[in-house]
Amino acid sequence: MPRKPIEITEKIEYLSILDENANVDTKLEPKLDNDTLKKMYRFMLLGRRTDERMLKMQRTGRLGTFPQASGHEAVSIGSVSAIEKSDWHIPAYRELAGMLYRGWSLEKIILYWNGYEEGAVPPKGVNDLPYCVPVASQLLHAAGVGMAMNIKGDKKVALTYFGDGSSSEGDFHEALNFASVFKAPVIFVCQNNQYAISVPLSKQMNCKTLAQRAVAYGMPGIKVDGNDVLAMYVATKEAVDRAKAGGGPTLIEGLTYRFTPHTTADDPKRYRSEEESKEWFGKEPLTRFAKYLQNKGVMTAKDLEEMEAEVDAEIRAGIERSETLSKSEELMNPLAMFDHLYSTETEHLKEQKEELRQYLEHKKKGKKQQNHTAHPEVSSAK
Amino acid sequence: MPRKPIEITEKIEYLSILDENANVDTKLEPKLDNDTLKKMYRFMLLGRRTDERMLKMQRTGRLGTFPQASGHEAVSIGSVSAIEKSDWHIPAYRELAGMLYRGWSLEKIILYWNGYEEGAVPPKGVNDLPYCVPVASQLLHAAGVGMAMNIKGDKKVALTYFGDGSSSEGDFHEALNFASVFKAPVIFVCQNNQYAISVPLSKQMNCKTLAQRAVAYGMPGIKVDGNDVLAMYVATKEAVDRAKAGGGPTLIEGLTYRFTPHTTADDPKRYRSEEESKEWFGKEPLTRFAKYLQNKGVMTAKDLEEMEAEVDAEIRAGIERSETLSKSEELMNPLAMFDHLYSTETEHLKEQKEELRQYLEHKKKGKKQQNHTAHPEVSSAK
Amino acid sequence: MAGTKEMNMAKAINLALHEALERDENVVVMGEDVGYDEGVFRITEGLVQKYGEKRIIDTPLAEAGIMGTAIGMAIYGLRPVCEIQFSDFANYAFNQMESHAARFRNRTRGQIKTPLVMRMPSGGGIRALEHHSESREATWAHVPGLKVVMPSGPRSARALLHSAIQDDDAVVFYEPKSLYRLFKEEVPDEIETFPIGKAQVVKEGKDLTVVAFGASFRVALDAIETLEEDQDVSIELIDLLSISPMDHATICKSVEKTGRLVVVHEGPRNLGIAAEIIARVNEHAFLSLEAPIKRVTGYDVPMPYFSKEQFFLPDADKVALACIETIKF
Amino acid sequence: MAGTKEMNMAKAINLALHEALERDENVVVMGEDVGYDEGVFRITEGLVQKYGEKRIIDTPLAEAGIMGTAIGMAIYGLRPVCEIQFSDFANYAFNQMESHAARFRNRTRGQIKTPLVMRMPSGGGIRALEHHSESREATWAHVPGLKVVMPSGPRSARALLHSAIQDDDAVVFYEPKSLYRLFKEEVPDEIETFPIGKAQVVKEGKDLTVVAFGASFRVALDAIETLEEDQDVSIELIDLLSISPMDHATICKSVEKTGRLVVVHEGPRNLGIAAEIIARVNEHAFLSLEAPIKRVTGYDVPMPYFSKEQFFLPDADKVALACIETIKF
Ligand SMILES: Cc1ncc(C[n+]2csc(CCOP(=O)(O)OP(=O)(O)O)c2C)c(N)n1
Ligand SMILES: Cc1ncc(C[n+]2csc(CCOP(=O)(O)OP(=O)(O)O)c2C)c(N)n1
Ligand SMILES: [Mg+2]
Ligand SMILES: [Mg+2]
Repeated sequence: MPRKPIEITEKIEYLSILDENANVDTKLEPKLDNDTLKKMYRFMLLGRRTDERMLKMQRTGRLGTFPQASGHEAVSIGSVSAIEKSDWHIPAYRELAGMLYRGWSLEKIILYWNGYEEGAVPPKGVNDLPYCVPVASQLLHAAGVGMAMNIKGDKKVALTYFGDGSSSEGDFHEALNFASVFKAPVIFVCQNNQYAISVPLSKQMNCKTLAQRAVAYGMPGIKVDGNDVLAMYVATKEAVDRAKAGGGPTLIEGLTYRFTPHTTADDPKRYRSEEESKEWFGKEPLTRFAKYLQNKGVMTAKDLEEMEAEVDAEIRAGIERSETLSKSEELMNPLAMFDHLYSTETEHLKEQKEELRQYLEHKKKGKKQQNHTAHPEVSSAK
Repeated sequence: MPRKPIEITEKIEYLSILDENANVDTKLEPKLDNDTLKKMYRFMLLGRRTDERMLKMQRTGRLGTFPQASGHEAVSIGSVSAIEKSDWHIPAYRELAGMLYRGWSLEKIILYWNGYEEGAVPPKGVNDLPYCVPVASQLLHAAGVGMAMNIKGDKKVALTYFGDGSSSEGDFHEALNFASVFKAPVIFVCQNNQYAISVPLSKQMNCKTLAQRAVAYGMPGIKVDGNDVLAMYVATKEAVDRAKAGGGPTLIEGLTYRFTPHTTADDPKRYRSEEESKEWFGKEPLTRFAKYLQNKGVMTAKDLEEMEAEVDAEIRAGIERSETLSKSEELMNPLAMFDHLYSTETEHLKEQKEELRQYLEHKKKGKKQQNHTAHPEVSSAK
Repeated sequence: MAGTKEMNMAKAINLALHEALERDENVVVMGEDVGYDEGVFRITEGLVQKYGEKRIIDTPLAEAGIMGTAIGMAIYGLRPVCEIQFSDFANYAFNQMESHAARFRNRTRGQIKTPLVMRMPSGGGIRALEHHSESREATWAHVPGLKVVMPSGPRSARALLHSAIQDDDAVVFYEPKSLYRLFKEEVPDEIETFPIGKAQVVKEGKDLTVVAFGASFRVALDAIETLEEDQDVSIELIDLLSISPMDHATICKSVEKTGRLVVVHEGPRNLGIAAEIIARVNEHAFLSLEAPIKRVTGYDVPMPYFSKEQFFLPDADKVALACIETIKF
Repeated sequence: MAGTKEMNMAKAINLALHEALERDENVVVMGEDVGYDEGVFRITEGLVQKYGEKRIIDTPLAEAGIMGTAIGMAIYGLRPVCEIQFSDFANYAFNQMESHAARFRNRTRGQIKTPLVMRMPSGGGIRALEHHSESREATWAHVPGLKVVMPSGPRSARALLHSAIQDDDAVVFYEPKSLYRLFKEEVPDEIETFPIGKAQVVKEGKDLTVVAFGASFRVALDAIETLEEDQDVSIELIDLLSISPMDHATICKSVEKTGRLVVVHEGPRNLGIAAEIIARVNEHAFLSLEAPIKRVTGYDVPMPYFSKEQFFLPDADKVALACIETIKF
């Protein structure tokens, strides 16, 4: 009948491999071939440059509000590069780089943030879900996908993402618990950028690390330098291997920083200090990875420059395609809002579609007559 | 940039003081005076006997379905006896003993389970909330009460309860997180009876202890022998003192067993083995506490017998009062269903109340005419 | 009927589950206590023994978790049939259903679908606790993208459940729990489906139309039988069955004939299903209406604790009175 | 007006919050980013600087947590005014609101009350993302025990918010976000309240009644002004303001005069607020009705992504057409 400490048997670790000065811990360094390394860098760069270009578009009224992703490339690419096409990728909304890596076209991304559902249609050939807006809700879908893999006996994993603030939602808890109870092959990756819009992590939770929340689910938790794409890769790969071997889910916390406002509508000066931002800019994920590639002889300065140009051209082409598409009849058709809700058309929606069709026709006629409202006369009827 | 374990600094402990054979760890034994000890036992006994009597009432149609509480007396009384009247007591639905201790009358309890809202009205003089049905939802109320105490600068605590299964709900997570972030003086007590209806804890969660979930909230967690009222008292008192000193919330897991079906509608043979139940009956909370009181000279066998008789009389009287009350005009009035929804009567509900009143009058007339339906003739109108 | 078996509604739902599990290996059943406990109402009897723990899943106690993981499973290709222990607790799953089950198909222009069923016992009449007796189907029916159905007996329960499981959209399947063991009915041996979105004219009449569903359908039936026995009236009775999409065409056609309508349901009146029925009749059959449409429904209060639940619920007398007043108007 | 100031709705709501915090030390403001960020729409501007972090509370990101703890705080004696960042995310808080905020008073026969406000920006028109533009007030209005209000401009916003904060019941306070900075209006210097449960006849007329609320009220106003300019019609316009309890008496009185009614709102049509208005007019003013009541509302689909939101929303032309059709019927 004593009083005694209970031993915590869950493994909670910290991992960093490539530091901000591009020093590498060679004992921990993953063995990746040059093509893979180049591909990883390329998509980090594509993500970054797309994000920057999108900001310019937004500022000139060519794009809606969107959550910027600059700074989140290592968390996204380090993890997504550790899964197969046939695995599942279930993002939140800061995985721009990872979505591009998975095959989401630039025009889809742009269409999405310009208010077209067509941008939410996953590309063929991969198992991806689109952006998810109600925070943490996607984690349950990932848990369910993982449970389904077990039921079907498929050796795959589901890789999913959430923000530090999102871990306060009940859905986070339920998702990690379901995944753990059913030993579902799910990797939960936290984009810990230390803020939920304006709310710092210290006001969001009262424990030292997000990773330690894994203790509550009997799963391994690992906190990773989220600006270190190699560490993110290693942590994810281990988790993937364990999951595929039946070892269940893992919680990965990637510590990083949002180099931008929360969205294009936000003003971070209200809640973050310039010094803090400056400090974190110094830990930027692309610079150190580029250095690493150069040090390792994978890419030369010239290669890097060429890649910039390539990426730039790719983005330009994507924007152009999105602008053409958004002017296409299909994408401009408002009547399509009734077409995809149910697997079969309902009488009720058919009526509403007809109502809108007639109204649009009436408007068109009105416009032709140069009379904006063009209402039929009522007085006679009175 | 190494790989290293993260140290878990939250204190997670196990505590037991009075074992099933009534051996006591005198180093850990709380210093409680005889009156307090007697009171604790008395309410454990009152809870147990009430539960048993209610079962008989239910079996003979004098009570609705209810969740039995036998076995949960030590968790409830051990904790509730560690708070003051001015503190808050926010139960789930197995805290029968604790509610009686706080001053809920027997007739209220019985009225509640007989389908009268009047049984949910907290007694005067204490700060109690009624039974809560949607599991885990009450934990957020406790967190809010605790936050309010801090805002008002009141040195009080909120003591709240939930089941092991209920810890799977998102509300559990959000409540512990809010309480922790705001350092709210809240004690979260888990009635861990190892089952959520039929679902064993091993299918509910995948970690060894519920107490370790405290790690996810940066708060102390303690697993307690929940059939040991002394250990429950000590764990709670410590948590109360810490909370009142500004140290924030605590998670207490009381390991116990439901000596009964889940509710009177349940059949535990479907999911629990007889051996398991038998084993746990041996760990029953009242027997060992009675022995302890005798060993300590607080009560004699005769005292115990007398207390049985007293409690029996009290229950009989309570049942009688409840049956009188339930026949009172006030409690029988169906029109009261409209009276307490809003702080001021709305026109809309006034109309509906009048509609029901007229209908009841029509029914009464119909009965007098020995004609049950007594509908006015319609044919003339056609 | 040739080739039928008599059974109660609990049994009929259980039968449909057995059949669906047998026919389609992608069907899984999940929820709190649906395994060895066989559900608190024993609706999942015999399932885990036959189909195993992989397909009959006792979940942790978390309704958002159940529906949220079911969405993931459905996206993966399964057809989860989820039990929410009481419809009252589905509140917790509202976000997953509204934000995702109702939207994935629309959001992805038809590419991703979420074929799942959220089964749940609902309504009063069994002397249950607070939060165990509400009928809030309107909450779900107001969500574009969900389908909501409610059977009124063994046969419609079994047929609608098959339809719901086979449907490619998310279906909320209300089970009026007071009917589980209230009466038996002939259920065909062959698997039968009822089209979601169609009401049934159960009985023709000419003086008045009554629309009801779920347990209220039985109440309406009783009322009408007594009324027609006692008095010289002829009442048409429609079993709504599908709450969303709603078959206003069938209702309006009937009202065009009778000119009068009474709607009966247990849920609260304010923004309840009857309101929408009235609005649609107003839109499509305004000129046929000879009297105001009467609503016999739950009141706009939470279901009172059970000592008074019978006063809250529609009963045959309330329905009969409303019918008479409407005919006499 | 003597003693007024001109301001937009964002400012008017901010003013009400300042005033309420000043008058009653039990008022606290809580929500995601309501502190130093001053709210994503800057509605809580200047509050934390003036009233401190104890009363202006940046909460963790959890809507059930916000409303659930607010219930506890209200029970303790505070008057929490909670911001849900977008009404769409209130889904997560549905259980706490339905099971507890709406019930504590009733459950304890009036002994425990939960005076709290759930403020939330709602509706379309600002080119926002998915889940940032819905108008689902009917979901909350269907819950017995909640009150639901929606202002249509600066003055009603400030007055209704004071009423809501002073009310002893839980009030869902919808803020049509497209109106935040759309126009300015005179707001009296003195604190003003509008009684919850009362609609306002904003403009008298004799040929037709139009009922609208929130952003749709502005749309209806536009439509009516143009119509009356262009044509010889006289339209009565009612600002509903209080969605639940609903002031059907005022509506019915108007319909008794005009014989015709059009209802305008952004939320989906099926089981939307207009359905209940139609049902009540049917019940209370059936014989006055000379034409079917028209609904100009959102369609029964999720709000389309913003490139097409304008087609989903009621606009002045849609309202004008409905008015004409109703008058001509
Ligand atoms: C359920 C829900 N509540 C609120 C929001 C509004 N919102 C969007 S992002 C955000 C902050 C998210 O913070 P975090 O999880 O840390 O992710 P980050 O944006 O920092 O990547 C909030 C409150 C939302 N999208 N979903
Ligand atoms: C939100 C919710 N879901 C489901 C139920 C039905 N229900 C009542 S008790 C119970 C099991 C609770 O288990 P646990 O939390 O371990 O508490 P215990 O009953 O064992 O004390 C369930 C599922 C409920 N009351 N609330
Ligand atoms: Mg963040
Ligand atoms: Mg339990």
